[in-house]
Amino acid sequence: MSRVSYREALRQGLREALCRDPQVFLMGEDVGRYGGIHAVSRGLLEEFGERRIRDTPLSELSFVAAGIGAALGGMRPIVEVMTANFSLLALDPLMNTAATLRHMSGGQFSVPLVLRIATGAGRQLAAQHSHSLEGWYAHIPGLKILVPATLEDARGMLWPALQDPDPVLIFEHGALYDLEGELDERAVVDIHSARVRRVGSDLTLVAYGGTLGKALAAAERLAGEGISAEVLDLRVLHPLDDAAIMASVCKTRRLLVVDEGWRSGSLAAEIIARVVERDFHELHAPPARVCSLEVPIPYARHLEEAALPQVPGIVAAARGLLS
Amino acid sequence: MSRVSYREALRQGLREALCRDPQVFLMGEDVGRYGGIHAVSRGLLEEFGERRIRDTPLSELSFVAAGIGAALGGMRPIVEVMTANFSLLALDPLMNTAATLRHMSGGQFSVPLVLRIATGAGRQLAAQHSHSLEGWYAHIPGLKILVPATLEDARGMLWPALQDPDPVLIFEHGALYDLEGELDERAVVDIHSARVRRVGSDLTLVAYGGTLGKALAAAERLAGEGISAEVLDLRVLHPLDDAAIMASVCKTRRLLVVDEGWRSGSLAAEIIARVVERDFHELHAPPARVCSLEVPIPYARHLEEAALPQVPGIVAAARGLLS
Amino acid sequence: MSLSVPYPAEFARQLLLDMLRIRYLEERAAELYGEGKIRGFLHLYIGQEAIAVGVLHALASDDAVVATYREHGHALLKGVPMRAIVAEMYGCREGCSRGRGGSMHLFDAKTRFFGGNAIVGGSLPLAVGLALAERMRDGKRLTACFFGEGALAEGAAAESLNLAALWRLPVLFCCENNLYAMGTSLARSQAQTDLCAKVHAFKVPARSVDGMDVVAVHEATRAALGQMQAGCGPCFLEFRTYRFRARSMADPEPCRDKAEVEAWKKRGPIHTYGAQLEAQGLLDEAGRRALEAEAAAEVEAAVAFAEAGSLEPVEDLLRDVYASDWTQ
Amino acid sequence: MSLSVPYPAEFARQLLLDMLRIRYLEERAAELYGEGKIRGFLHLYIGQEAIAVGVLHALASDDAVVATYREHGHALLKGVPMRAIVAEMYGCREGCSRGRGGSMHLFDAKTRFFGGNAIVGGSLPLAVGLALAERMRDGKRLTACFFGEGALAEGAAAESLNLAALWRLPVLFCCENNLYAMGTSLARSQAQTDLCAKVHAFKVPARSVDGMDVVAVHEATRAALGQMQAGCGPCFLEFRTYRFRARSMADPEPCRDKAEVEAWKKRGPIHTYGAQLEAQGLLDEAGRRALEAEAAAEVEAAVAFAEAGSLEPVEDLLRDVYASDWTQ
Ligand SMILES: Cc1ncc(C[n+]2csc(CCOP(=O)(O)OP(=O)(O)O)c2C)c(N)n1
Ligand SMILES: Cc1ncc(C[n+]2csc(CCOP(=O)(O)OP(=O)(O)O)c2C)c(N)n1
Ligand SMILES: [Mg+2]
Ligand SMILES: [Mg+2]
Repeated sequence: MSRVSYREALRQGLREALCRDPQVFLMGEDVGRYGGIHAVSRGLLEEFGERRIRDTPLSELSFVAAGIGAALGGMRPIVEVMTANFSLLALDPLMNTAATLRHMSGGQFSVPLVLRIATGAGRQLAAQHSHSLEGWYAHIPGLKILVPATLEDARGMLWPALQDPDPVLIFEHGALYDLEGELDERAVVDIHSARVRRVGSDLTLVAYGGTLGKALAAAERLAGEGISAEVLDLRVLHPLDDAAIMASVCKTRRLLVVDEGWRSGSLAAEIIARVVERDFHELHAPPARVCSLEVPIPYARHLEEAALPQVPGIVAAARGLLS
Repeated sequence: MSRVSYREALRQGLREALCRDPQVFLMGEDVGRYGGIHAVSRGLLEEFGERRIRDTPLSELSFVAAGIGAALGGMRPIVEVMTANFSLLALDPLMNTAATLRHMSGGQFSVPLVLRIATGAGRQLAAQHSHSLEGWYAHIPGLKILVPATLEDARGMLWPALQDPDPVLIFEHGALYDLEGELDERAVVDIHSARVRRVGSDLTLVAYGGTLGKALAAAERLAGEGISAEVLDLRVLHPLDDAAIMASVCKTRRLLVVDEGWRSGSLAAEIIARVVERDFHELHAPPARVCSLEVPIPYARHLEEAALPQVPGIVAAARGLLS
Repeated sequence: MSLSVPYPAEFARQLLLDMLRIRYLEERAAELYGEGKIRGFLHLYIGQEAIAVGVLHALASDDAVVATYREHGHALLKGVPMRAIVAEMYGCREGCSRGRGGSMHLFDAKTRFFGGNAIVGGSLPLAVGLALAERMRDGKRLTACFFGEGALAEGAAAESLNLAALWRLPVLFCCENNLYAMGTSLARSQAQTDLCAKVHAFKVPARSVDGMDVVAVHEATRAALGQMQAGCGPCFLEFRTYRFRARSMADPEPCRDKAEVEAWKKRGPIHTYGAQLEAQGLLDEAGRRALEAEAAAEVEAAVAFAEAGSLEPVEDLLRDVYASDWTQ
Repeated sequence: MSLSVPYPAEFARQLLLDMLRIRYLEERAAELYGEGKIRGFLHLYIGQEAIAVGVLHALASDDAVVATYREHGHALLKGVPMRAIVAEMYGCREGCSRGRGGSMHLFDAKTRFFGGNAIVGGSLPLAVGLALAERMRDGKRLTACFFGEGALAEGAAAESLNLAALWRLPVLFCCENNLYAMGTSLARSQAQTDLCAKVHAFKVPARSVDGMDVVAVHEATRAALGQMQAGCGPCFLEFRTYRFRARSMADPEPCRDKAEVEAWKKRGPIHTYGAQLEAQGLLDEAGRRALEAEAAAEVEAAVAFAEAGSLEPVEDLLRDVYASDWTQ
């Protein structure tokens, strides 16, 4: 156990992967000399050299597509896209090539590409730097979507993602980089299951990435009111761990999804739909969700706060399910 | 009334708009000399000239962004993107600029841009030419998403879309272009409401665009079995016409959504979520959906058919809701 | 037109045979499209055969190739069996992509044929990545990508040229300039119509070649590959050529001038090269007939193979979305 | 450095005053960032002032401008009141974007300042569209866009240059080449470091200008605008310049050499130009002090205005997602 930040945990994961497998390399804008816009890769250039820590030009489409090509060519590239906002520039190769290639070639090709993408709002970066798109990307078959919300996952998801023969997108929430805590370096991390982060019996709070901490804080407050909330961390947004969601909801009979994505077409809607399709009569209350308001995220702090899911809103919605 | 194809109805809408407003122009790849890849704009270059019917280079990002700029500059551009598959290349300007500009400028700027995009599968065009992304785009606040499924809407949605001060994306389903029927040229068309296309009482089939015809065919078959299905054509995917959805479901108490999008994160999930959030105890059966399988759409006809929603599957799912 | 064919008779004839193989395959495919046996989009290469033949004969068999939706010829010359190509167009399980890809998505891992890409401009950055991987693995294999002149207007092309030049990656950029992107002529889509000048400004060495002359194509490619093997980074070759058929079997031909088409047909790569071989005494009429018969026979055998093909079971539809199975 | 300042005293002093206004505004903004009054990203323009001042003084007041996230100077010179800029950075309703945009998203419809764009490369195609609209409306107003040299690696830049050249649209492409994109130097991100050569290949006339010399900037811009008014299509100007501060207040400075920074600082546009004015007798020390005082006073008034500002009510958060209201 050691005390580290989420950023350092990510860096540990990177270092370990670079040490373990010579085919792993990192590329992206300013990952080298600058140490990464989020300072995640600081020091790696000095340690691993320019061959394996590659600064790219400002060309999101092409360096992501080149990552696909490099994966096809036998390497294990980790491509950093500074933020989800800029990843839109690379959606064509992601959806049209990375996600389709195995299937449309009749199973001949693997694309063992790992993308690291910062996501989310909360730092007053305004409309073009605050999208939470991980839930939206989870629509695309052929991609796997991971959202590390804990230090263990920040460190530990990378290696299994690299072992996976399919393209994996890891979304790191921008507001988590400074999160500190004890990291258990021996933790074994998988990339297919959701995880109960707090056991409870009255309702299930489903959360992921940037909203996990808020859901846990809300559960704590609810406990003070005598309401026992279970908190499920999705961890993997695609393919979803249906069994874990169903198991928790079958137990608590109440569902509240907390999702930083915009409400319409959110991943929260998908989770609600899955639950009611199967477990409709088991629920004691209509399922509910706390999402971001459907608005470009504004700069002003009070407006940004109002646009995003917050603990009081989660608590209120949870109470609503029990009344 | 006259007998025309969906393609011709679209062309009528274009001609009328070009005649009515000198600030309207059409641009896109091959919209001019070639007449458009779907032959929608055939003849317009001859009629309106090169100034207003503009062939663009193969540069989706920039001609869409230029459309945004032209809208800002006082024109009313209609930009054709050949297919939804290629529209991914233009997602950055759409999400980061068109959708955000009014809000993030504090209401100073309007982007009265209309995009026409062909969407959908069903013509054996395989994985990179078959995406149905209209439901997915409906996640983005600031955009309006229209899906004309009838001749009246094909002709009539364009003009109100051009009158709208906000960016409007019109998705034309590729399998509809050859659809023929009687067009009522006096039909008044709005771009905010859903429409009941068939009245029924036992269950509500919600459909849009490429699935409307399939839902209607399924309703017909169900009628033969004594099941009365109401068919609601969403028409507008964002913002959704909640009232119409709720009104129909409150009447029939059963909901089946038919959606060509991939299941996870589909618009169908959003509709189910909205209904159960509000009308949970009113339903007689769990809501259900028939979506595309989560697979890159394959070329082989039998596989493509199996991947997409089809009438027998809709009928079976509807029966399931009533048993 | 090259003054004389500088090859031994056997190789010289092989080039002709390979052009014929593509031509006959495509003419038959067009018929089959008319019969509804092949569906979706079918982009024909007729008129451009000298390019795939000249380039692919210069590449080593383990070099990587990324092509476009107009890729039957490239796949065939890379070594994908013709019968697997036709079966693919039929949508059969025996096709080189199990029938899932169709004409636009031929793939073959064994011969390192990486498709078949239906996104204009999509082949370039993929090739850059393949070349990067090869470099990082200390391999010597080269990577070639094909694309049309229209693709050069896409941002992806500019980004890829820069990336390849910056990192000095051995990518051979093969631009098949057939003067039109769908119905839009080069002059109406790019301000700079001198493609080599444009590319050169990215610091990628560029050369324009007569794409109707298989010998010129082959020699220019060999020269470029030589440079690349010396570690000079990427090369760009513009092959000036022409499509003899409409853009796709699904489309009409509203934009090109009949006289222009006819003028280019006179320069058709097969009959001009065939005539040259005969003039040089490398081929006589009987020899030419034999090559034609060989190509025709291969096509008929491929069609028969596809006709006898089977369909992938619907139960397998969800296989290969991911490497490990996934139940939806 | 221009040999002499060829302007009447009043205009010559105005240029200095405007550079000072930007400089003082930004120095104050940096302080306020340190105090937590300004948040998010704050990209400073210190060192590059001659460009915004020289270019904007050449444009007509109704010409359109699109800038980047490093746009305080451009907004100010376009005519956005300084107090509205500072209030925007404070997140106040009195800000030029109602506090919703912050430093990276200054907007002002009245002065035709179209932002403030935080997507690298985003300003170029928007400017192309604005110019297209103007042409179609038979207007004579020009459009200028600003961007860094790093943006030239984006596909959007290549596409936009081609589009503007192809359609001969009067767009002034202003590239502020400060040698670094975040921590990556030009030579490590683009194979072609001669930006004019690159752009020229797109058939866009291009010229390189000393961006530390406000007179050179102004004259080059006037010449370019003259050409554009004559209907020759777009122009590209590369302004060679340097940022004196780290990239963004949120970031450190790990990549640039201290000596390099110091050498450029010696060429700072404000003190060199001030010295030149004094040498030419266009300004004396008292005059300079007066200008400094004027700029400083404007900044303090702007800060006071922002300090007294109010917040947009949360109830208005959903206003302006669409033109007509929408209840979620
Ligand atoms: C990104 C993208 N935009 C548009 C299309 C539709 N499209 C297919 S082929 C083609 C023309 C391409 O022209 P060119 O690159 O010259 O190649 P050619 O077809 O002439 O071989 C177009 C526009 C596409 N497939 N991908
Ligand atoms: C598409 C995109 N990619 C990455 C970023 C992050 N980013 C912001 S500024 C910057 C550097 C841009 O450099 P340059 O264009 O030279 O402009 P400068 O900042 O030097 O003025 C980067 C990479 C972004 N905002 N947009
Ligand atoms: Mg072409
Ligand atoms: Mg720069």
